[in-house]
Amino acid sequence: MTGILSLTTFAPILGVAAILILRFFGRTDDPKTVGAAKWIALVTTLATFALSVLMLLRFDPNLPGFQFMEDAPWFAGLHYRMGVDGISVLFVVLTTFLMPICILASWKSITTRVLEYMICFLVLETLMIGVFTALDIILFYVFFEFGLIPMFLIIGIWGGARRVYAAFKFFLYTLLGSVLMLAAILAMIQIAGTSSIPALMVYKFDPGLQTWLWLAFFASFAVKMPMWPVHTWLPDAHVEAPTAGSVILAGVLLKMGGYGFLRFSLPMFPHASLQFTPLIFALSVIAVIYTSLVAFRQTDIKKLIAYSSVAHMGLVTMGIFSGNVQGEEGAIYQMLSHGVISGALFLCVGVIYDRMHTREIAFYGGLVNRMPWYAAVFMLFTMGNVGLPGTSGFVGEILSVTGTYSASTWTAILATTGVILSAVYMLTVYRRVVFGEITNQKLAAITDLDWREVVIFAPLMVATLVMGVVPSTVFNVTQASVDHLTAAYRAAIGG
Amino acid sequence: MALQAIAFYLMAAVTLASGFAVVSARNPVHSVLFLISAFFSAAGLFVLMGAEFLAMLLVVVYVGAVAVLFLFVVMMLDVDFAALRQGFARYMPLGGLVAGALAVEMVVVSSTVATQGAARLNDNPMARGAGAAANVTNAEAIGRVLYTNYVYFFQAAGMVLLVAMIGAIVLTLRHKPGVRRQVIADQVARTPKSGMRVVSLKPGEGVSE
Amino acid sequence: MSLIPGLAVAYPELILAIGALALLVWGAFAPKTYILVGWAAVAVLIGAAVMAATQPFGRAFAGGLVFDAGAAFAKVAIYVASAICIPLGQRWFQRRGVINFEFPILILIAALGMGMMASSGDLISLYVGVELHSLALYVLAAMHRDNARASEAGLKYFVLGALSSGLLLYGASLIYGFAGSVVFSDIAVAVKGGAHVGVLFGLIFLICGLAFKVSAAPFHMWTPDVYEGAPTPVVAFFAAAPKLAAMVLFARVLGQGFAGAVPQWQQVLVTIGLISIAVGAFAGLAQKNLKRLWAYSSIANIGYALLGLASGDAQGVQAMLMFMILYMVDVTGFFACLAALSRQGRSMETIDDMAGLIKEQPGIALAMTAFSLSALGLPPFSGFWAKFYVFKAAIHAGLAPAAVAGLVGSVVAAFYYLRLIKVMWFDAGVGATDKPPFEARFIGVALGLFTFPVVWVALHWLDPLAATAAHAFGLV
Amino acid sequence: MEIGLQHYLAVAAILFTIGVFGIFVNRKNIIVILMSIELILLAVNINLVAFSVYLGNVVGQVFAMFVLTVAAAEAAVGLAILVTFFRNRGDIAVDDASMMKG
Amino acid sequence: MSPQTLVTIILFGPIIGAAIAGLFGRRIGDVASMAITTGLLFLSAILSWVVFIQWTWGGLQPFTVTYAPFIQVGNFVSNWSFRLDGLSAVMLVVVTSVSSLVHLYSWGYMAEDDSKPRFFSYLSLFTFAMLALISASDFMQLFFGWEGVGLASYLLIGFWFKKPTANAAAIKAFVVNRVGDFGFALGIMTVFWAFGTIQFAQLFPMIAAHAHQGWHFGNWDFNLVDLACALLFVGAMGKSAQFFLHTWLPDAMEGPTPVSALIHAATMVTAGVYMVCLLSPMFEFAPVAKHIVVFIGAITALFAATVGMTQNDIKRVIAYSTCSQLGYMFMAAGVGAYQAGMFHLFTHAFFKALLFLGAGSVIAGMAHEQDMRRYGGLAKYLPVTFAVMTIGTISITGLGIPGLELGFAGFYSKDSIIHAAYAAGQAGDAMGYFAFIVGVFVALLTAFYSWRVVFFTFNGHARWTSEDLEHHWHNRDHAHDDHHASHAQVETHSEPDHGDPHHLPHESPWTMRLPLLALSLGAIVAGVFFEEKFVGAEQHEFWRGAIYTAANNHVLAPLHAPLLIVQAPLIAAVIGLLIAVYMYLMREGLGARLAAQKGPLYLFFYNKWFFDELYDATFVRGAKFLGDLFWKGGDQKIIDGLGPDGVSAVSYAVGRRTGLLQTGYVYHYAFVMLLGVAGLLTYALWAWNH
Repeated sequence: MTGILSLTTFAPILGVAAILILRFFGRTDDPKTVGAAKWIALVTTLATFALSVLMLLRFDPNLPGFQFMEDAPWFAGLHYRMGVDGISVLFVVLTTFLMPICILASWKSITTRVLEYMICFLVLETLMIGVFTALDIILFYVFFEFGLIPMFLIIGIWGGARRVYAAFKFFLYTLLGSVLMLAAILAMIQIAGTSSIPALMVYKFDPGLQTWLWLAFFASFAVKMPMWPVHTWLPDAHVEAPTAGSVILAGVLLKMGGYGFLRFSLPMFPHASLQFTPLIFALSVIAVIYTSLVAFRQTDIKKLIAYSSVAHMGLVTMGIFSGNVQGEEGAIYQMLSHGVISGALFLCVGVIYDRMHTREIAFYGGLVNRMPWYAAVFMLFTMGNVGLPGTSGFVGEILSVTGTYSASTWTAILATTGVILSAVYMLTVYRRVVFGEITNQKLAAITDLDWREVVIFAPLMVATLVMGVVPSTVFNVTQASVDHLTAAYRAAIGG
Repeated sequence: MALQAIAFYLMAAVTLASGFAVVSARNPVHSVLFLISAFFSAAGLFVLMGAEFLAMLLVVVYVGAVAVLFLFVVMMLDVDFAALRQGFARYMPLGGLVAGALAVEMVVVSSTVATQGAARLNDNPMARGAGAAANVTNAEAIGRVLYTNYVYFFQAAGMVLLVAMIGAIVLTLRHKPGVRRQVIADQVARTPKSGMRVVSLKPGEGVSE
Repeated sequence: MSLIPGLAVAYPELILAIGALALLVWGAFAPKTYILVGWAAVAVLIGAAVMAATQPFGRAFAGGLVFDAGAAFAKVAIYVASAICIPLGQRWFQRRGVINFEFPILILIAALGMGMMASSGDLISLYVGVELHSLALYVLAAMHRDNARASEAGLKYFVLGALSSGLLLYGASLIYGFAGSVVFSDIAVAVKGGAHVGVLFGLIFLICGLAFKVSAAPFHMWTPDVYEGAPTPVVAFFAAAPKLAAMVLFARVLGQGFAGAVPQWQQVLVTIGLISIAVGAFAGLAQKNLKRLWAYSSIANIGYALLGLASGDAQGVQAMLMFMILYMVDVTGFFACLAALSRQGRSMETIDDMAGLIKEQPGIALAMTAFSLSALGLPPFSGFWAKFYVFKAAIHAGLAPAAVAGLVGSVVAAFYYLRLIKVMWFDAGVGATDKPPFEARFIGVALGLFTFPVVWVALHWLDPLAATAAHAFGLV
Repeated sequence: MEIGLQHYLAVAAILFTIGVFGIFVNRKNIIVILMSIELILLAVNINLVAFSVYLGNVVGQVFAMFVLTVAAAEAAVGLAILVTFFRNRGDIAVDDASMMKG
Repeated sequence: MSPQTLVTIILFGPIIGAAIAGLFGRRIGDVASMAITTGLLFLSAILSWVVFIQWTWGGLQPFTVTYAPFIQVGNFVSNWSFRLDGLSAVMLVVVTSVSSLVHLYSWGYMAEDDSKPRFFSYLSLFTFAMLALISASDFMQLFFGWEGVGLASYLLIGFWFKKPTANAAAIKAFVVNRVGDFGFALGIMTVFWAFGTIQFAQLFPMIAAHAHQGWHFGNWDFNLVDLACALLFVGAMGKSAQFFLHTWLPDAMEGPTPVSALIHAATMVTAGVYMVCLLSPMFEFAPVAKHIVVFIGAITALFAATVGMTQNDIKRVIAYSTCSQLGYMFMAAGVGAYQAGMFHLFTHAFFKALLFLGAGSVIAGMAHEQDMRRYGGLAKYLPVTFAVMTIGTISITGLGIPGLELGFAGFYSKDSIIHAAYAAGQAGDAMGYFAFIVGVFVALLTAFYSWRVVFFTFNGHARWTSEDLEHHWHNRDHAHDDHHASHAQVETHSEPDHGDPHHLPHESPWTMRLPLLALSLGAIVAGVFFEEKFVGAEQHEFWRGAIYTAANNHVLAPLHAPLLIVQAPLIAAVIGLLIAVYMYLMREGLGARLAAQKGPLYLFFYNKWFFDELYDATFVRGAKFLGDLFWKGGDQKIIDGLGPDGVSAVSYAVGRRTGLLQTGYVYHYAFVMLLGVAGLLTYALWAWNH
């Protein structure tokens, strides 16, 4: 099975090549060309998904280490090194799972420069998968950082009114964080003499140095997560991005920060992680409460969901740094679940945005009268987002907070208020958009979900419910790796 | 010794004074003349040091060529020089300050030779090297190394001059349209066939082209 | 003493010199065939590059001419970079009705000078090499002689360049006097174990002079004006090869002559480098003219290269070499694209001119995007690998704070590269562009492909070559 | 009083400074700026010759010769550029040479 | 069939019904949806009775069926399972019986509604969640059911989604419940980290050993078990609408009346009580937490009763009554009489469901008028309803025959609570006496407001006209009737319209009457049948270890006290009845006149102790204020202003300045270069001398 990882990672590039060939032989404004490009993108992403599922099936969950390893020397001591463990393999699947949905979600709403759009998404898919599969730290950085470009273009070209501001903010904010990480990466390569992630994970860095390295990585991942107070790029980016862009942003890109904490900060700098845990906890708690309150006051649905993402990511960070199995598993689960649910919520917004071209909450109201199925779907994901048991959102939340509780009771208590606040803002927005009478005459002719939208939502709904009811499907995969990670961390910090 | 000292101070003073006059003269023509004066006295300094060949070269190259070139350009470009001098005094203080600081630093460093530097220099195995072989003239000594060790750079210096030539031509030479030039190649290549045409005329009609 | 063994070391230069003279004669007698002259010059440069790549190493002329792995590496790069600019420039001048066969010849001579710089072993060859290429560049900058901007650019470049040569010379004279020799290896002996303050004083002047050539702050002031005024292909030329030559010269002086004084010059280089990064990053923010913008970009990038060099070891030199090579690709490619673009015969030079370019000229726009991202240092483009080397070396040498400062500077600079991309990709077009000349477009797109993805393969063999070359510079 | 190396060096240093001073104090006239550069080069030459004589090493004088040669070429190119500039602008005031800035 | 199979059918029947009705309701039609859900519910109910009977008389032993793993991370192990023991057996019959009757009732009540499948789907969904709650064998499933019923409650309260008040009430219910769940979740975490398990079966035997262990956090040391129990009780407070977290329950009456009967009277709101009883092995070692329980229960009972006396909306009065009765149950649990609490829960389910459904019958008959001031003299129009309401009222007020110990259901259960409280006082727990006094006083108030409802509605002069009714029929889609008192709200949904041409109140159809009659039966006999089992001599046999009582806990032993004490609840109830008779039958209109005087105490009660205003002023406005502050001030001004926007503006300004330095003048450039030289030289000289 060696090679399947590279194949999965670079499969979307084949789609890009196909679209490029199409571009050379067809006119970009020819509907046939455009249609073909969409189908190519869809088929490519579906094939990639199939490959990743195949990989997941072949994955041996009992092994804590990396599997499907590939290793080829490159230059300057670097290697092309790939592999997945129980933590990363699910993120790969999450990415490939969301991708066909994104393509479908853009089927009709993207009308300009469709070929470029599809290319951007396919490239982005490769990069996102690469982030989770790269086992050479520089290779990781390449994937991590390059992802900014397609996203920058997606927001900037197909975004809303303030798209330029949002795209720049997104790019520069993230870049600032990652260049600091780059400095740390280079220092680590220099000190440890290797760029291999598995080797670095067992290398013992000097505790004094760990502080600096940790802070540098923190700068990058905190922005990516995003943690308070470096979160302000996210609402802007979400609001301006096209629907599929928001889905990917919330669904996968934010997870890179959490993944980074798990893959780098915790195993490589355990002492610094322990030392900075109070900082993480403080910022996480602020993120949960502060952004929830801010979300409560939003007038733009997307912005509200974006702020909600920040709050949910706060639970992830505290779970990661709780240093126990429950916290780690909870954080991972929360990330996967949030990937599905927030993605679905953005799609929900997209459905009405496609019809009415506004995201103002005040514009809507009473949609349930015209769109009962939409209301039901939206309700499911609303409940998922507030962490209702039975949906995937619950499992992650309760576990990460439980994990945190033993590390810092206060943090857990304050963070748990998030479950109240999330209910407040989500139900309020749901009520204002969906319930009530239709008062805005422009909504009188709004139509319910069509078959394409049903196809988009169905897998997300299934994922939300299945992950909510039988989370063991996920835990089976992650358990060995997380146990190993936690044990190593606890051994390193001597507790 | 004293004579040498007097000569040094005299020439050094003239050099510096002329140098200052170059940058402060109102009329660029005067500047050029002061420049010539500076070069002359600097050549004197060279002689004083025993570098006769270079002194000659300085006079020939600079006074003979460069300074004349300057004069030529100054004369050729019809510029209202009086207007160009405005604002000179205004920028004196700041410029003087920086220049003064620079000069002090350089002089201080240079004069450390007298104290610590000289000793080190004398220790240097390179010191009192080839050129000190007494019975060789300055020009011969230069020639010996110039055409052996430095022949390559000598040729390269030739390329530098070539660049200057090409540059000057490329930038300033103009083939004005409408000016008829003698093209010798054309004249040489001219044959009776191409030079004349036999036209058969019918009487009474004239040439009708 | 026979001259022949000495000249054998200088074959590439001889080829260039003889080629230049021959083509000069050719051009003088058949000025209409200037296009052919140009291609012949390209052939000469390629020949010289092949010769530089294959001929044996050696020293000649009392140590004044050194041909080693470093020189070979630099020369090949310099000759190739110069060769690229010839077809680029000829068509550009042709379109503007300025036809001359001197352009390729001046480039040949400049390449000759740069070759001398790359293999200079003493202060004299340093000076002659610098002057030889500088004079050619002054002329090239002013070559579009009926254009007021070009002549102003030439004038500024010349005046400040002459001043910088004065500084450089003054430094050289002090070094000569206090170290007792002009040959780098002898200077190294004198410097070893504590240099005389006069020597170091001279070194500062020398560094200032060279800093001007690479346009490092605060000796950068000429750069934006000259880049803006000079003809675009000429800018493509002197933003690349001469910078490399000067950086190599930097490495030679500092490595072969002043290896014993690393701590002293390290601080100076770091200072210059960081100021350059800051100036390049911030001043570029408010620019509207793309050539000025890239002037500032080059200032910042030279700052990174200097940071690499400041590491003061072979790794640092290797980093510098890699950086310069990869940066040369960027900058040449970018100006090639710029040279290719025009709208109704008018050059497109401002950022606003580029609006909607992705629709008009997708290939060129993509290439320009690649160059911008590369200059910004974003993986996986070549510029990232350039920075990878530099910062790795800097951190290795204990210059981590400087490296972090440099990286933060790159974030500031990112803004203006992004703005260019934004204009090209997001904004609506402002009108049709002319059909770009084949050569320029080909060069631009090919170099764009080099920045990514070819660079991923190229690094395989560039890395060991640069490592070998770096070890020739005397630093360990 | 013995006239030694440092005397010549001092003269050169002062001359160099005068040249430098001339460049930025001459805000109007480019020709004078070119002449200032010649002064700087002269200062360098004095330095080189002085060192050469002091060290008894003729290399300095050879170097000075190259400097002379190059300076001549430089002057030629400089003046040529100046002429081009003058043709384009009808003036050689430094203040005018500011089409490009910012 | 084995009991394991039975409980599985009981559990999954409702969710299958809910899924069918919810997903395919439109395809299969209203009747089919209703029939399937109701049928499955009745199946569940019957099987529940089978299980219950087997439990009570058949000697069925406790067991746990495990279906699948739920969350299993390290020690944090939770399974999908069904735990059958005395508590869950009791709850099974309560939940499925009331639920099936409410399903049936809704055939009639919701006859005119156009989204019946949705309604029935929600009802069945709720039933499933409730069953999952009561059958949980670990905290996670308990929490699942806990929030699941919350969701169903939210959906049902907001069932008439066009109505803004209904939506607001739904959100309020959900959010306030979430506040409780917040404490509940923290309690679970405390338990987990203290005991390393969330499985009841593993947890309960460990408690005694850890009874005095501490948990340190903040600057305090808490008794571990006390802390855990107190936190868990917060959850119970939320779900059971106890004081501080009670505000959602009266508003929840915005939902259709069957919902009120099922969720907000009989089942969901009692989950808190159920939980405390279930966790009796913990609470028995948590004296402080038990005091909190008693105190909150007593305060709630008193508070709700005082408010209930002044309300005019018939459903609200009953809602406050529910609140108050739940307070009783907590008082019982708090003093250690868990069995009494469960008993009252059991009986309360019947008579409170009965009262609600009866009220629903009235409302349906009166064209969805809910304001009692517009009722009066309805006995002759709605005889069956009048009869069952009276039965319910007798039951809730606890009337019975002293000496003979014969009475309606409430008589037994309420007495046992009050007696247990007194016994606890006797055992040295001052809180017991407090509970006793409050309990007796509230019994008086209960009698007063309960009879007030009956008299106000069915007796006296009619305060309505047929024109009023006609007006209502015609304006059913309008929101408020503005000239009503502020809290007398009108359901503006599609209430049943029987097309009565004369616009007179009318009796309900049989689908509604049948459940009323069934429930009246329960309200009458539940007490007398099960007293022995629940709290009497057979209690240990009945509960079979499901409820743990400490060795020194004898509150349920027969009370040895003066007769006055023993009969105090009955006396109080009679006094209450007499006052009601005086005020509403003999001196009709006295109540209205008293209300019109608007005395401070009246206003205080009438406005529900101003809790809504208080919460609005603090939490709602506070959240809005903080949200705006963080958003506009924090995010936009401070973070963005100093962060990205500020930095970019400064950078741009710096860039422009740097650009301005580039004057274009050659001599400036030269000057800068020389400055550089001078600077570097100076720096070098300085640096190298150091």
